[in-house]
Amino acid sequence: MTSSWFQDPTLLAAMLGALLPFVSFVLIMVFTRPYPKLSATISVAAVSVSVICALFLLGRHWHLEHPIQYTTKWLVSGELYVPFGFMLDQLSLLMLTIVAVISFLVQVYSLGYMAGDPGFSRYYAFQSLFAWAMMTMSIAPTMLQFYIFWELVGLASYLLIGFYYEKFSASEAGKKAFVMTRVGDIAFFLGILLVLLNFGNLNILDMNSVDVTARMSPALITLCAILIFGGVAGKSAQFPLLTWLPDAMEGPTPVSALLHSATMVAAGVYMFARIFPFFSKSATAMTLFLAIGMITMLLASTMAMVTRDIKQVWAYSTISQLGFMVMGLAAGSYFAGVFHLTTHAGFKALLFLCSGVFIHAYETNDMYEIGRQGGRGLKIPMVCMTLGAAALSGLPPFSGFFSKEAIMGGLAGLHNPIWLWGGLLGAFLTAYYSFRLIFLILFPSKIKEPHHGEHGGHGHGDDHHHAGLYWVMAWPLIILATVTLVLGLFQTPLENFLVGHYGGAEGHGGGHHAWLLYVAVGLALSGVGLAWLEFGRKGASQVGFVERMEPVKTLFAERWYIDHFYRLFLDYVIYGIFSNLFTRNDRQVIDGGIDGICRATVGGGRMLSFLQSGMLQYNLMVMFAVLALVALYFFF
Amino acid sequence: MEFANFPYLSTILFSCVVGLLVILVIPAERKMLIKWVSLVFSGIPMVLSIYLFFAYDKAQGGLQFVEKVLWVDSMGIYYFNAADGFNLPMLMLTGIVLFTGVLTMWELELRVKEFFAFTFLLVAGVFGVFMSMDLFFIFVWYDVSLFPMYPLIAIWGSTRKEYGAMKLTIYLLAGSALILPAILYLFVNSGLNTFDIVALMQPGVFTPFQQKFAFILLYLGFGILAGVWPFHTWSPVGHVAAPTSVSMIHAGVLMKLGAFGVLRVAIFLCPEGWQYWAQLMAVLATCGIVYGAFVGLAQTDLKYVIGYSSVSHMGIVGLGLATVTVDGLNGAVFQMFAHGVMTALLFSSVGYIYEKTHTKMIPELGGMSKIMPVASGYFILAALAGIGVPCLASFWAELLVFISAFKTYPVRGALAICALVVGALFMLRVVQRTFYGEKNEQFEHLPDLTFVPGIPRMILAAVIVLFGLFPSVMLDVIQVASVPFINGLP
Amino acid sequence: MMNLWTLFIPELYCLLMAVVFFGLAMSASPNPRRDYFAALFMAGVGVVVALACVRLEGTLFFEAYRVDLFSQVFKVMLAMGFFLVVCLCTELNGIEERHHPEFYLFLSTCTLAMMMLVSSVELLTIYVALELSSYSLYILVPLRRGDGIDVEAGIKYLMVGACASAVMLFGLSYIFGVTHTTYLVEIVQVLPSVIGTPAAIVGLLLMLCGFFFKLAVFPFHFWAPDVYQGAANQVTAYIATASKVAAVAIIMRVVALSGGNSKYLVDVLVTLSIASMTLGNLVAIVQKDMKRLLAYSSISHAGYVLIGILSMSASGYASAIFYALAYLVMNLCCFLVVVKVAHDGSDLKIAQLAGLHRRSPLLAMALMLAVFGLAGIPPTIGFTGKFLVFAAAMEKGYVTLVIIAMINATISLYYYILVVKAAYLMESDEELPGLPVSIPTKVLTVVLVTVMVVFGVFPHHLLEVARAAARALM
Amino acid sequence: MNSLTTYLFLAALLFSLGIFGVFQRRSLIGMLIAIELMLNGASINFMAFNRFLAPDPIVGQIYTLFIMGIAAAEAAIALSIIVAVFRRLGSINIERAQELRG
Amino acid sequence: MNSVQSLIQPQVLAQIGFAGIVALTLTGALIAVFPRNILYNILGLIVCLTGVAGIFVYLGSPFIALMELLIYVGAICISIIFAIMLSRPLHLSLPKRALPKVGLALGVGAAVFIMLSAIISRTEWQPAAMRSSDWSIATLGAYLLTRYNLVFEVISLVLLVAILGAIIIAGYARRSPS
Repeated sequence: MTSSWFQDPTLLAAMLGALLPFVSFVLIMVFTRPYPKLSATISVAAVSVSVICALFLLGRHWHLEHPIQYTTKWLVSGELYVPFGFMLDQLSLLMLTIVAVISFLVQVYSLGYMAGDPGFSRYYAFQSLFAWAMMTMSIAPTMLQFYIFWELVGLASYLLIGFYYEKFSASEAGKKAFVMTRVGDIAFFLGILLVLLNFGNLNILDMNSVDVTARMSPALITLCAILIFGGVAGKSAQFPLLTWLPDAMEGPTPVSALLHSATMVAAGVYMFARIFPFFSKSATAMTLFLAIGMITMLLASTMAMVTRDIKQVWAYSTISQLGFMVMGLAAGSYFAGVFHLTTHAGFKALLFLCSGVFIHAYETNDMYEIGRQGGRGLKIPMVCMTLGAAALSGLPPFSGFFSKEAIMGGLAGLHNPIWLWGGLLGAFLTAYYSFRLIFLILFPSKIKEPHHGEHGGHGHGDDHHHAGLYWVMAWPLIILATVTLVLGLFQTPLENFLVGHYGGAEGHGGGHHAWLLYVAVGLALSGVGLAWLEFGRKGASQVGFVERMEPVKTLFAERWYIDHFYRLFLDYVIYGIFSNLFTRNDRQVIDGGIDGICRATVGGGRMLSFLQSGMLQYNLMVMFAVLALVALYFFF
Repeated sequence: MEFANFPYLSTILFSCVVGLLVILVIPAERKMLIKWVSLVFSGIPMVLSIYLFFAYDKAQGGLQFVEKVLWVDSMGIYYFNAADGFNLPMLMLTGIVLFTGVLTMWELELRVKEFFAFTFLLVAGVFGVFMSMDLFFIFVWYDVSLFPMYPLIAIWGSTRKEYGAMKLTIYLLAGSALILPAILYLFVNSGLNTFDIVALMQPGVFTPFQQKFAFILLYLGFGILAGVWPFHTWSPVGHVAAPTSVSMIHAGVLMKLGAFGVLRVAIFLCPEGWQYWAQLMAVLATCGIVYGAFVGLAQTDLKYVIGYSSVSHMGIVGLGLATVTVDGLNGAVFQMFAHGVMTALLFSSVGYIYEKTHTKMIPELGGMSKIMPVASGYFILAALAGIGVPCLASFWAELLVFISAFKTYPVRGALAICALVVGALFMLRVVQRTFYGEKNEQFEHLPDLTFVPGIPRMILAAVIVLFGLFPSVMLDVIQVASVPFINGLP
Repeated sequence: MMNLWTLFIPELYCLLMAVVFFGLAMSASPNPRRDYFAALFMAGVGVVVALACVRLEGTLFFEAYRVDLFSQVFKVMLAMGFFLVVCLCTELNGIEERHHPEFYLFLSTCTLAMMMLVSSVELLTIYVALELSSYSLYILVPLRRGDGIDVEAGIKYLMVGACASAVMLFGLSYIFGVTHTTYLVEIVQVLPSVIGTPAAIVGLLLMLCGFFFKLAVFPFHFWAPDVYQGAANQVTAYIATASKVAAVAIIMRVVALSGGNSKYLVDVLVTLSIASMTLGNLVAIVQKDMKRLLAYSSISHAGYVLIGILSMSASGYASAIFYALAYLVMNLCCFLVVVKVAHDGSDLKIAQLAGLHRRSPLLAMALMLAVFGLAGIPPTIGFTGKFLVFAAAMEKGYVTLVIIAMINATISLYYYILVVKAAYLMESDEELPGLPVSIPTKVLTVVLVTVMVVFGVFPHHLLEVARAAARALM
Repeated sequence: MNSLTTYLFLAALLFSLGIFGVFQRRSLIGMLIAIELMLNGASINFMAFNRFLAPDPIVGQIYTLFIMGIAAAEAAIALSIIVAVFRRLGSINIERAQELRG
Repeated sequence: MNSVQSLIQPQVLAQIGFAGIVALTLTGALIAVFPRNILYNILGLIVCLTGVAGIFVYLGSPFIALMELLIYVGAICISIIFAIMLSRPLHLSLPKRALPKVGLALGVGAAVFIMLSAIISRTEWQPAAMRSSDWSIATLGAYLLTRYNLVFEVISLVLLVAILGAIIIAGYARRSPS
């Protein structure tokens, strides 16, 4: 193993790519924290190397026959052997590339976006941490390593969401994200523990092999699958753990782009895909996931229809798209899910980065306000965002169209038509709310006039400097937009690349139902049209149909009261009952008991000291009485 | 003297004792000299203990660096020190925490001489327990390590210090009221007339009944010091009252003494008793984990929070010990080490904040990250370690314990795992309230941790991260002891 | 005959001391320095003499008096106790100067009596020796210069003592009636066979009362707190140390009579031991006066010693001997501090210890070690003593007793810690000057502390001596 | 009637009366007198055993003799202390001597 | 006549005398214990001790009886009386009785008596196998100088100590502070 360190370029590239960001993280935290420029340089350099390595690996192994594994001992305890290493197959190579590229782009973008922030170094440190964790997770050979870096990704997310820690809401959102995903992770952990204990191995390839059914009963597999899916639900914000993601938008926008749309939250879906064969061994579990995916998708779409916050819209859309991916995977369309993951990563990052430009320029998240201030004046972001929205809505010929169609195809292949109808409804809603946003910014009801220039007028720093920053931010947009445009065309090569591995896994594309294509596009277009009617056309009231129905609007705006439920649960059950009760018990029963014993002892001393009353004769009486008693004891 | 036979362990022990004597001789006015002497004499054990950790021959295994002298002939008492996979991590932990503790108290001005004298006495006891293989000496060192706590807390402590000190001392020594009878019981019933653990742990020395009886006494006795629920209440109170380095040593090392005692005395000598009582141990440990986390949620004093987190984390140690598996033992010992370093770092950071702001009430603080980012950073790192973030030392320990616990006691194990959520909630809540949010104007002028005072924290943080990244360095050593032990069980 | 008299040398030497002090008492003008140095010198020589005689063996006075290792070890302890108490007399302010020679005189006679007590193997000799030692103490207690509590203490001491000795005498008469002899050697042969008869066992018990009174075992402890508080500090030191040691010795002799096969006697001893420990420890918690606290602590220690004795085995007796020695040293160390802090001879409140760590770090440390030693915390000799005692009891299977005793030790910790707290934590209200501690006192303190720690850590040799002595007793 | 047990009962009675006296007399001298009764009880025991049981009829007598001597010494000391108590407290009522307590 | 004769038979006389002496002893003891006047008590003690001396005669030792009278009645009681007389108001204070205390005392005293009676009655008193009948005072003297030599010496020391102590405590040194 050691001899091949430098001889095997694959290993070297994987190691370099995955580990350099960690080195950068350590360097920044320990040494270069006071020097923001240097820190950023280190971080970007590291992630650049990662991109190069990832692309190199992808290119080198484009025609991969068998997964490549490298493992070394990380820990041995008794029977338990925990390896650390890399497993390169099509899926992980793809994910590695996505992560590396988007990380790189976001980091470059952040050079502009975060310029002048007092926590600049810290920001890049956390970015590096995230890149390291995410990449190492992508290429993890075992579920345990996967879990470990999964947690680390969560940590990075926590740190980045709470980046503006002076803001209470930011730190609160970070905490919420961490705790909520952890709820899912606990299930995940229990699930892999069950697998470990019953199957004896956590190697992903082994878990995916047919071996599993021989060693584990179907019920057990279902249980494990559901438990592990808990992790997916947490990380990918599936129902019922979906509410942390909108709050997570408290972080800097690039963070939202990177973590909370493109990569980290997709990790859940990635895991689904990662052990797809394992999951698909349990039909029950798959149906459950399908349902969860659909509920998530629809819930999130409804929420997105009423919010005014630009980032929230994309956040909800992220949730809903994730739900969509889960649906796709759960429907058995392995490729469709992964493909949607890939395209989604591209256009969602694009959408976020674009909104970041707006937010940066107008210092507001309110889409009405941005529109009013002349948001459409920012040409590049505007165009890019429209492109992204179109992709999101599944309009041809953007990438989203292809991937959505793939999933729809998968859904159509199912016996129960309800899944398909759900998916189609989702597509309609998606188109509606994305273009609601676009139209609101493009055609605001009235524009504040004094606005000029492409780069907003909120002016800190001189114009020249500002322009430079703008372009630093713009280039990643352009690149991503390009990707969004062309990625759809790569569907077939990607499919060959990915599915070749699993040998045409169960019903990937379903049949190509031509009618479905038209129905889907038609629904998307009608969504756009509805949005146009309500928001786009001249003199539109700019009030959506949902917003007219007050109770429904409130229900949607309050996120179906899921958060309230959690808050109440936390306040009343966790704090109110358990914490309070235990604390009281601790103070009063346990500690009070101990103190009581002590007091009783001292009190006993006080009582007994009355024996020593100074009355000699009574003392003598005690003396003789005891003597008599002791002697009497002898007779009985 | 041949180098191979150099008495390393005794050197560690006696550098503490000699340090104590030297400090006693120095006039009290020469504070700087006293501090330097302390530093030197605390450095020796640290260096040696780390050296021993790496010098231990894992291939050979068993007891190494043995020093055995007949002490009291008629009672069969031996001065018997040896190192194995269980105590090497503990020795290293003690060395590190002692050294960093001394550095942490560098600014001390009040009764310096006495402080360091008591500290050395305390640590000598701790080292003694960890390295001794003789019941008599284990008990002696155990008590030696406890009673200096009283003056250390009562003189240099803070909130309700006299109450806390008294409670802690009496409570812990009450534990020894169960230990001594148990030790004597074993001594008498073995019929071997020896206190030598190696001789006593031969199978068949004790009947099952004797093992059960002695085990429960020992478990409860040592368990008090290990913070076993429901005998934990001294811990928060004591920690709140104690000065920084004492909290560090106490939570970092002394609590481990209890768990280590359970391992070295109770489990080694009464394996059948261990198996018999393991169910109960698991119940108590799970209670401790869940309970500590929930009570921690409601605390407003930083040190209380850490105190309850210790209860929770020591519960994990207890759970590991209760599983009667290799993984459980490994995890428990690793957790002792990891928790020791982590808590030391927590207390060290809180100590700094308290020293500057003179408050450790969470509502009064806030936004400390803005004011002292470095000090806060260390706290946050330790807190993250505490909630089991991977690649920090305690994660591995918890992983091993949970794996084995889930295997042995599915329900209790699952409960304990679920408590991780609460643990995360309460630690993050503390971090949020204390370090995030609007900064408190009144503390704005306070200086951050500079390089030199930061050294001890840096060492601790480095240890946490290093053992988190390379857990096998630690586990390979522990393995050497745990695997043969579990395999040798009847 | 010459040979026989050598056996009697320590006692004779004490008698000689008494005579010398008698002579000094005759002199017209009081001269405390002279008395002190004479006492110091002679007591020091006394220790040497006792040590020199430690290997002697033989019987005297028609078998009524036995010199063996057991008795000689105790004689050394007594001589040491006497010497150390004399060491504390540099400022004998508690007693009027013209009475100093008498003070030393009665100390000598008391030591003499106790030496005879530990060697006596005949009931009448024991009784008379006991009375001699008691009377010397009865006189010493009201010798204090003070406000009346001394005579109150004296009369209480005397009344309890007289009752106890009457009870003991009554017991002796029953023993005599049952065994028809008064020689322990013969009693040992007869008594175990008749130990079941009420008169024998109750006689033995009643006889023990007299010694329990000396040792302040419950329920004969009532004098202890009052006398400790009422007597001059040095006298209290003597009562608390030397006289306890002698009592331990004679109780061991008497208990050994039963031959170890009386469950009843064991039960009674267990009961009394537990009662003593518990009562002493509990009541000590609420004490404010240092000497009173030590009195209650001595009551509880009587209980611990009894544990060793009631084991009725060689190791039990050995442990009790060891414990007695440990107790002697630790208590003397405590009293050293008491005497030095209350150098005007007044009573010492615990609160008055405040600031001691500043006034005299050495004394504070000595006090802390002594007090922790009394609490049974290693590495002091007190711990080793307790350990041995409990080990002996455990050998006999008295698990519950050991646990109760350990719980008691924990309780005792509370008030001992209060003392440490006073010395180390509290700051006195007014600024007290540093305590001048003379070089000899420093040396003495260091020696005591060293003995406490060294024999705590290296108990081997001492334990061997104790075991040899115990074998001599059996 | 003139048997061992008669004497023993007599002795026990004297002893108990002595105890009773010690308990209930507040006068210190009264207590001293009661203690003398207790001692005499013991003496009678010795003499009785001496007469009825002992192998050597001298021993009991010697004991009794010595008890007298001891009693005399005791009385001397007790009386002197009682006098001192009287001088200090102005009374020989034992219940006045209650300064030491607790 | 017969009955009178039988009355003056030696055994019967002895019995009557014994009964009388016992009665005397007990009466004396009661007087010594009960009355509140200290002088009655001391007289009661004298009566009681005289009775005890008589009992000693019955127990075969007139010498000891004599000693009893000499030492106890002659020395101890007289010294007590002296103490009372010398300290003038000593006999004047007549402390009141407290009934609960007397009751308690009676109870404990009775308990002790019951205990002793139980012992006496339940024990089988075995006489020694070999019994010498040498009651001579010469032997007694010889014993004192041989077997009880040490005690004999020591008791002199006891008495010396007692006298010295008495002198110091009650003697010239103790002037009352007022």
